Amino acid sequence: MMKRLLLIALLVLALSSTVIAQQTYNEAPALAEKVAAGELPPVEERLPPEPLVIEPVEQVGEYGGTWRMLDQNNELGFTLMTTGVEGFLKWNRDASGFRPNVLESWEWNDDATEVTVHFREGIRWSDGEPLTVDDYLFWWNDMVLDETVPLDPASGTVVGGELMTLEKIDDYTLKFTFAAPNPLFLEAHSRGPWNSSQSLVPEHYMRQFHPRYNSEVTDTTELMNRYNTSTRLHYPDMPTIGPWMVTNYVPDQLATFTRNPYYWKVDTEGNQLPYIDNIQVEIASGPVPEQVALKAIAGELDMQVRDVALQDVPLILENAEAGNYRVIMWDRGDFAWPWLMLMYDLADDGLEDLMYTQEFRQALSVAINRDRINEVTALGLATPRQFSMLPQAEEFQSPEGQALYEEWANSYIEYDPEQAASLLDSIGVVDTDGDGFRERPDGTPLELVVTTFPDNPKVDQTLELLQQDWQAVGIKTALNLMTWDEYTTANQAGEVQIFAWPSAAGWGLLSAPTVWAPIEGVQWSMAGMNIGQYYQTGGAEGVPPREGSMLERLQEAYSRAVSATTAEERNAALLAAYRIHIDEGPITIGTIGQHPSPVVVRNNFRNVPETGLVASWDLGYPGTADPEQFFFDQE
Amino acid sequence: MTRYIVRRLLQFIPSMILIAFVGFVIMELPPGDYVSNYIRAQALAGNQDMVAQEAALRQQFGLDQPFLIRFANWTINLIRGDFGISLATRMPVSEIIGSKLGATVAVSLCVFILSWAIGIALGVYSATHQYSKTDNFLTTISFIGLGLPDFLIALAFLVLAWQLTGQVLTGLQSPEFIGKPFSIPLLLDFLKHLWIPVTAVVVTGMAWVMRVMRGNLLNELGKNYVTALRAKGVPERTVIWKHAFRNALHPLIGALSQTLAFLVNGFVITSVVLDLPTIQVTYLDATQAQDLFLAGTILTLIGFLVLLGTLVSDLLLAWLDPRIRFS
Amino acid sequence: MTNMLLQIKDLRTHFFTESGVVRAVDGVSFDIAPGKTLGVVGESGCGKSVTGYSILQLINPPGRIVGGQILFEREKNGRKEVVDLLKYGARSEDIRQIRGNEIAMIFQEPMTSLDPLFTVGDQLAEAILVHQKVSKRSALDRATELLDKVRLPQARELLNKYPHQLSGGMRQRVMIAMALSGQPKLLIADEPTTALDVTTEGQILDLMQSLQEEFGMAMLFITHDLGVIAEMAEEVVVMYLGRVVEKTDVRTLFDAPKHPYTRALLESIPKVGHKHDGPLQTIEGMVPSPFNIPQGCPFHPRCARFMPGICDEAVPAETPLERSHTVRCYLYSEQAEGDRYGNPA
Amino acid sequence: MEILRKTGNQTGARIARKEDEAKVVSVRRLMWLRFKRNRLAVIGGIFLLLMYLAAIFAGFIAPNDPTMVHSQYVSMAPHGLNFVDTDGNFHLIPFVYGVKSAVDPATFRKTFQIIPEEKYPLQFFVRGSEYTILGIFRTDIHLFGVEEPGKLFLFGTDTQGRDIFSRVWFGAQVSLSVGLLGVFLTLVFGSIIGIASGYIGGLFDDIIQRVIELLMSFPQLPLWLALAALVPDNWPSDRIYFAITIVLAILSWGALARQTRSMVYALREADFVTAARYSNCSDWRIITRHLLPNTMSHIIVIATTAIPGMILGETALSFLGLGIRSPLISWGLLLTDAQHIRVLVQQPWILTPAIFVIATIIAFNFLGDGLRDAADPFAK
Repeated sequence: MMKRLLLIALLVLALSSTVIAQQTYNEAPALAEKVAAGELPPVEERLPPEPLVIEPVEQVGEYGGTWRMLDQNNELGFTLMTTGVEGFLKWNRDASGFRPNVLESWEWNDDATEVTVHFREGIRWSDGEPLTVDDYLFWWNDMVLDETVPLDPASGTVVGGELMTLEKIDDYTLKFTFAAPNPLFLEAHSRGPWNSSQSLVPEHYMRQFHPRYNSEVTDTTELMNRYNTSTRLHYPDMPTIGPWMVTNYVPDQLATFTRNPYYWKVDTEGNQLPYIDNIQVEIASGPVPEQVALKAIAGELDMQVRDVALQDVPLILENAEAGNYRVIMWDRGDFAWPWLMLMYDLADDGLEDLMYTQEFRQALSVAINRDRINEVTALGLATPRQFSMLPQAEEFQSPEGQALYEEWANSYIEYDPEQAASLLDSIGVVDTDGDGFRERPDGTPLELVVTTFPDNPKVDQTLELLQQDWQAVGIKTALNLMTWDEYTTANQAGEVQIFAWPSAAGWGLLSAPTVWAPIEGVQWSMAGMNIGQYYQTGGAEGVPPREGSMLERLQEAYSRAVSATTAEERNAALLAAYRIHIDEGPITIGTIGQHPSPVVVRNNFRNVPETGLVASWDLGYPGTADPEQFFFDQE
Repeated sequence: MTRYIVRRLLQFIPSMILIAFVGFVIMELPPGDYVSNYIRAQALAGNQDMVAQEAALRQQFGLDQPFLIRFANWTINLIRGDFGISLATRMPVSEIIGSKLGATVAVSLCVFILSWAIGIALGVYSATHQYSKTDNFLTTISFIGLGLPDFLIALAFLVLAWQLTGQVLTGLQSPEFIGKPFSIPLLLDFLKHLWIPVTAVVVTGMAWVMRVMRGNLLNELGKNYVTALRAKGVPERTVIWKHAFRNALHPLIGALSQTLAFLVNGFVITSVVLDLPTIQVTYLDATQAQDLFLAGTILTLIGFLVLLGTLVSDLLLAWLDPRIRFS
Repeated sequence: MTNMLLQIKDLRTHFFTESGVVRAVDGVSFDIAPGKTLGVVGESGCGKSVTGYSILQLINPPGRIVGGQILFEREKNGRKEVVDLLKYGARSEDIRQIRGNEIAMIFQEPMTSLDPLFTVGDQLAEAILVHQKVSKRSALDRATELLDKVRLPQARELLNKYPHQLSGGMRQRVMIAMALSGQPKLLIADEPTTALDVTTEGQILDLMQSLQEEFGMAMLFITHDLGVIAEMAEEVVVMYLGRVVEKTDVRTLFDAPKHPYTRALLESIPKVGHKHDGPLQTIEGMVPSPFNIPQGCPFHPRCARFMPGICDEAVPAETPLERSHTVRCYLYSEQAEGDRYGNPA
Repeated sequence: MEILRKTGNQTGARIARKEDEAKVVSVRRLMWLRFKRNRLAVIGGIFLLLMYLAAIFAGFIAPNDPTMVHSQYVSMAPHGLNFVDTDGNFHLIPFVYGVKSAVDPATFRKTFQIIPEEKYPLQFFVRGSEYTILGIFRTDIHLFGVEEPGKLFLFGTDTQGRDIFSRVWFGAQVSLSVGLLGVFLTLVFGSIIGIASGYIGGLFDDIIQRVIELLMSFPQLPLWLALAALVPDNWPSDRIYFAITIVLAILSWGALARQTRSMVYALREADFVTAARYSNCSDWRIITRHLLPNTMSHIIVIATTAIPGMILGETALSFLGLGIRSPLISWGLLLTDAQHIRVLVQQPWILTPAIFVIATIIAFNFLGDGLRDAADPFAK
């Protein structure tokens, strides 16, 4: 009885405390003043009935302060990653999975072809207008489907060659229907500052720029400028659902932001977020990392996530005390920088044969002195590793997943020029004419050309070392630079032998799966665009991988993984696919990866998590780390 | 006179169109265009959807049209006063150039005035005190100034200023003053930033002016009329400043044509290194990103200024020298 | 000597170049009486022009007047006094007031002696204004008068002309007009007609003579042309390598030259009306390098009457002959002056 | 005596002129004498001569292969020769200590510590990496070096662990020759076009003049930038080298062409050209035999004064990443590291190449000044 009473009492207490929490919210002093002056409705009316509660990383914060940071150019990409990552879902802070965000809940049908999603009720744009499914439908109907608007359907919205269909159930409920199973749609549609973060546009505002709704508008330039992520932040009048909104933008110099009074998230004590009042973004031109370094050591940055050069870490760390900041080592989350993409559809058949020869690939891999690359290009702080997905990915979280990861990441990376030589000898790649370089098995000269994009000094340095390494085992190696267009054309023509893709990242099925299986005809498809194109078009275009080859099996394995409707099934399929990379590996070659990514954080700038993955913008850091709960400890 | 100026101005037009054309061709020659650069950057950052927009984007910017049509359209609009938009920021080029002009002119004018004033003063002093200790010292300094790349000086100043004051003086304003209306603290803040680029560029610019001034003045001072003036009992100050100096100005005025262009496009690297919000950096970025209309307009503007500078220097020379005026 | 306008005593002007000292003028002495014309003659490089420039201290570095006196009789506050011009600094106000005012100078190359950027009127007016406190207007009026005086027609219009619009003769007239502007006591004329053609030369010389009478000024006439000397000068000084070798009146110079150098000079000019057999006489050899002046009499390497062991030992002293005629030659006296630099032994 | 002319005193000048006439010496010898007297110009000339020699024999002077990456010695401060060891003993032959590197765990900064027991005495004419001189002689003898595994990094190493001292000399090969080659191209273009334009005259002259005017109304640096951006990234390094040289030369020939043209105009009426024409000399012969030699001294002066501009131009372009690219080495490329704040603050020795750039520019200016003075009669 006593027990029961106690339980009831506790229950009542708990209930009443939630009720109280729901009814009274705190807000920033500046907003309270505006409320008092009648310029803003009270905080309870601005927040949704059930605001999203954000658990602070360290502690409940306090209001105030201006966050100073630097962005690399007028596209304000870094800034958008801070203020504009508000999609349907959001990555967990450690990127282990997704959590609800704009969507409060959703239901899939059994074969993963239909999903009904429920928008969080009461979210308001920063001008006070409510966010409804109509805002999303505006994007779909009036932008994507409108022929006059130069916008193609986003990835994931076309399945089996057919566009998804949308059905509005009510203001907050929407039903997606796909032609084939699309179980990862919501996750895939919630990556980074694009996808649903970009698609959720304020209809009431956007209409004035749409020719269909405003006869004075003749073209879609203005509309697109407000839609595109690279220009969106240039418009202070454009409403947002992010924690901060633009107040001023001076090209090449500065962008300033202030808190969104209608932001729809609170902390565990009912304080409306964000804590920080303003963001001040200086726009750099010229060599950004230099300015970051200089501003950092002078203590003029409160938190800087990107463009902190690894080489500057000693300098920045040595001045940390004087500058009153600390350096948190986040992870770039790259699997290779650079990544050596071997191409398997080559105009040069002899070379294609060699590429398909596992010993040749193994020789190339073990001939690379990865430690030296690490020392010279990354202060020894990166990890020498084979091409493999990141350890944080969901499929690696099981014991067998971890074991597989270890095996994969460490396969064929031991620097062993002698082994490389004997491997090459074993397949008949030997120096027959005595010029110091090996010939192909048929006796014709062998010269590998490694191509990359210009202006990435780290890649250039790496390739120069790589060239020395490969020449040392007798493989004549040339380096080549190509622009994007040249690369695309050459790749399709089978004229790129090995491409050194700069910093590469991928995430199982969610982010760029084509890096581990040739399934898309895109520039970053492993094995070559044509082979990916073949899979993507169901064999209509492109070039098939050789029959029975590991590439073909990778494509099959990918097919199994995407059609899996449960996580267990999917993870198992992924691990099976990765196994091919080990057994037949390396299929595509990694160098060094998982570079630490220094984050400069002012000492009193709190609630910054210890981990983050910044290389792929798909992961949306620091937006994923919930910058709205960052705060200045005023002491 | 007016007719002469008008005629000269009219002659500018074909030259400028030619300059703009060459400028366009140069930017057209490298493989790819703005869109492909943009798409690459987006792809490398992981924005895969953007890659699918390539054709649409090109269409939006009119880059899908043949080169000559694009150039013709741009030229016609240019004559109408419409410089087009910057592909990178989608803002009107005129707005971008307008927003940069203030800072550019402020820095350049300071550089110009100081380097010429100091250079001329030191040059005159050096020439009138030839072989003195000061002359030798100044000569040495000027040679070093000529040899030092200004961006190195700027960088050294920047780091020095940080080590001494703990402040980083990149740009021309502290962020809290950017875009704010004029005030005394804003001016002080501006001056605090201004000295680094100005000093760095003045050191090298001044050296040149000084060398030219010294050489010419020495040359003039050796001429007969100077002795004749002295023999007339004309005070030395008058001999130097009214007579020899004015005669020695020739080559400096001749250099004005390039100077005017220098005002908008000198010290590019210093601007880059110091992150100055000047048109130099805009031009460099625009060239590298193949931001066609922006770069084309700036190049045309610079070409115009060179032509204008030539005209001004011709007029000045004619005003200064009766031999030119009467021939 | 009484009542001399200008007395030059042991003037030494040296040029200190990186390759050595050039003793351009090395112990020159002579006098000029008021209203008289003294001609200075010699080959180019003998130091005659440097002497002229030294009087007004118009020597530029690396040249420097290292010794001697230039005594000038000037009227100050109605009293006559003799001043040593070398006591005044080259940039001093005193010397400036004398320049162009009490002692004026005209130059060899009229083409370049005017500032090309200013009108004739400006430059004339400037000459007046630096010495007289008058308005620009009256200075211009005075300039017109002066131009009339030098017989330039249409003086008014000329005032607005630029130097490049005038011929050489006209410019030299302008220079003369400018020199006259201060009504100088002494006019130093440094080869004023050398650059002009023969007709113009005659006109200018005539003009100078008549103006000399009109203004009653003395003249130091520097030239290498003995014909001009004959026409213009009363007294003559012959210079060779920075030294005066002979000093006499013009009559004696032509009738009875004493120094072998003077004789050689006279023989080298064609004489109008005289018939010549064979080529013109030239002086043998070349003028020695000024860095390397021969020991003894500097002329001895070229001298037809060179006496070995005498002439190449020491510099001969200045020997007075009859009247005001002096000569430096061992043919006339065995007295030596000192070592080869003329320093007392 | 020649100095007098410079001082400009009219009298002095006259004395000098008469002197010149009096002395029977060739104009060339006179210029040489006059040049010799300008001490700074002579010093500049000698310095440059040494630099060019050093560039030619870069492989011999450099103890290390300039592209060799010593990954254990990344960003190591100059590691000098010692005469006195840690125990205070004097060694007649200097030596270097062995060095071991470690990483400071707190700042990740590489630290280097000498190993007192390991001494590597300096040796002369040692065998090391292979190199060629002027692409002809292949050898592996270096002027000096130390025995492996000792390392001799006189100027320290760069951020990739390469020997800066060796790189300076190999960089000199490119940077110094870019100036020379660029000016040579300028000269060939400029003087041929200028002389032809002045000599032929007429419509040809008109067209050339308009072209030059247009060229000169282009601002220099922007056009350099634009043109340099045109050079394809994937060209082999030797082609990039020539392309950059041409870019540097392309804007400067106009001015030279103008100057030579006006001189030819003056000379065209000169007696000896008229004489040549009457004696039925071909135009080409007149140009090459008569006009060219007479404008030569002037052209040489212009060339000398143009070289520093080219060297600075190369530096600027490379600094912006638009010029010489790795694996070629140039001073500009070496200076790209100078834009890093960390280099200025923590690794100032990486800036050593800047000293060579500055000294070379100054030397060229001295030399150009001296030559201009020496060739005075033609400079007006």
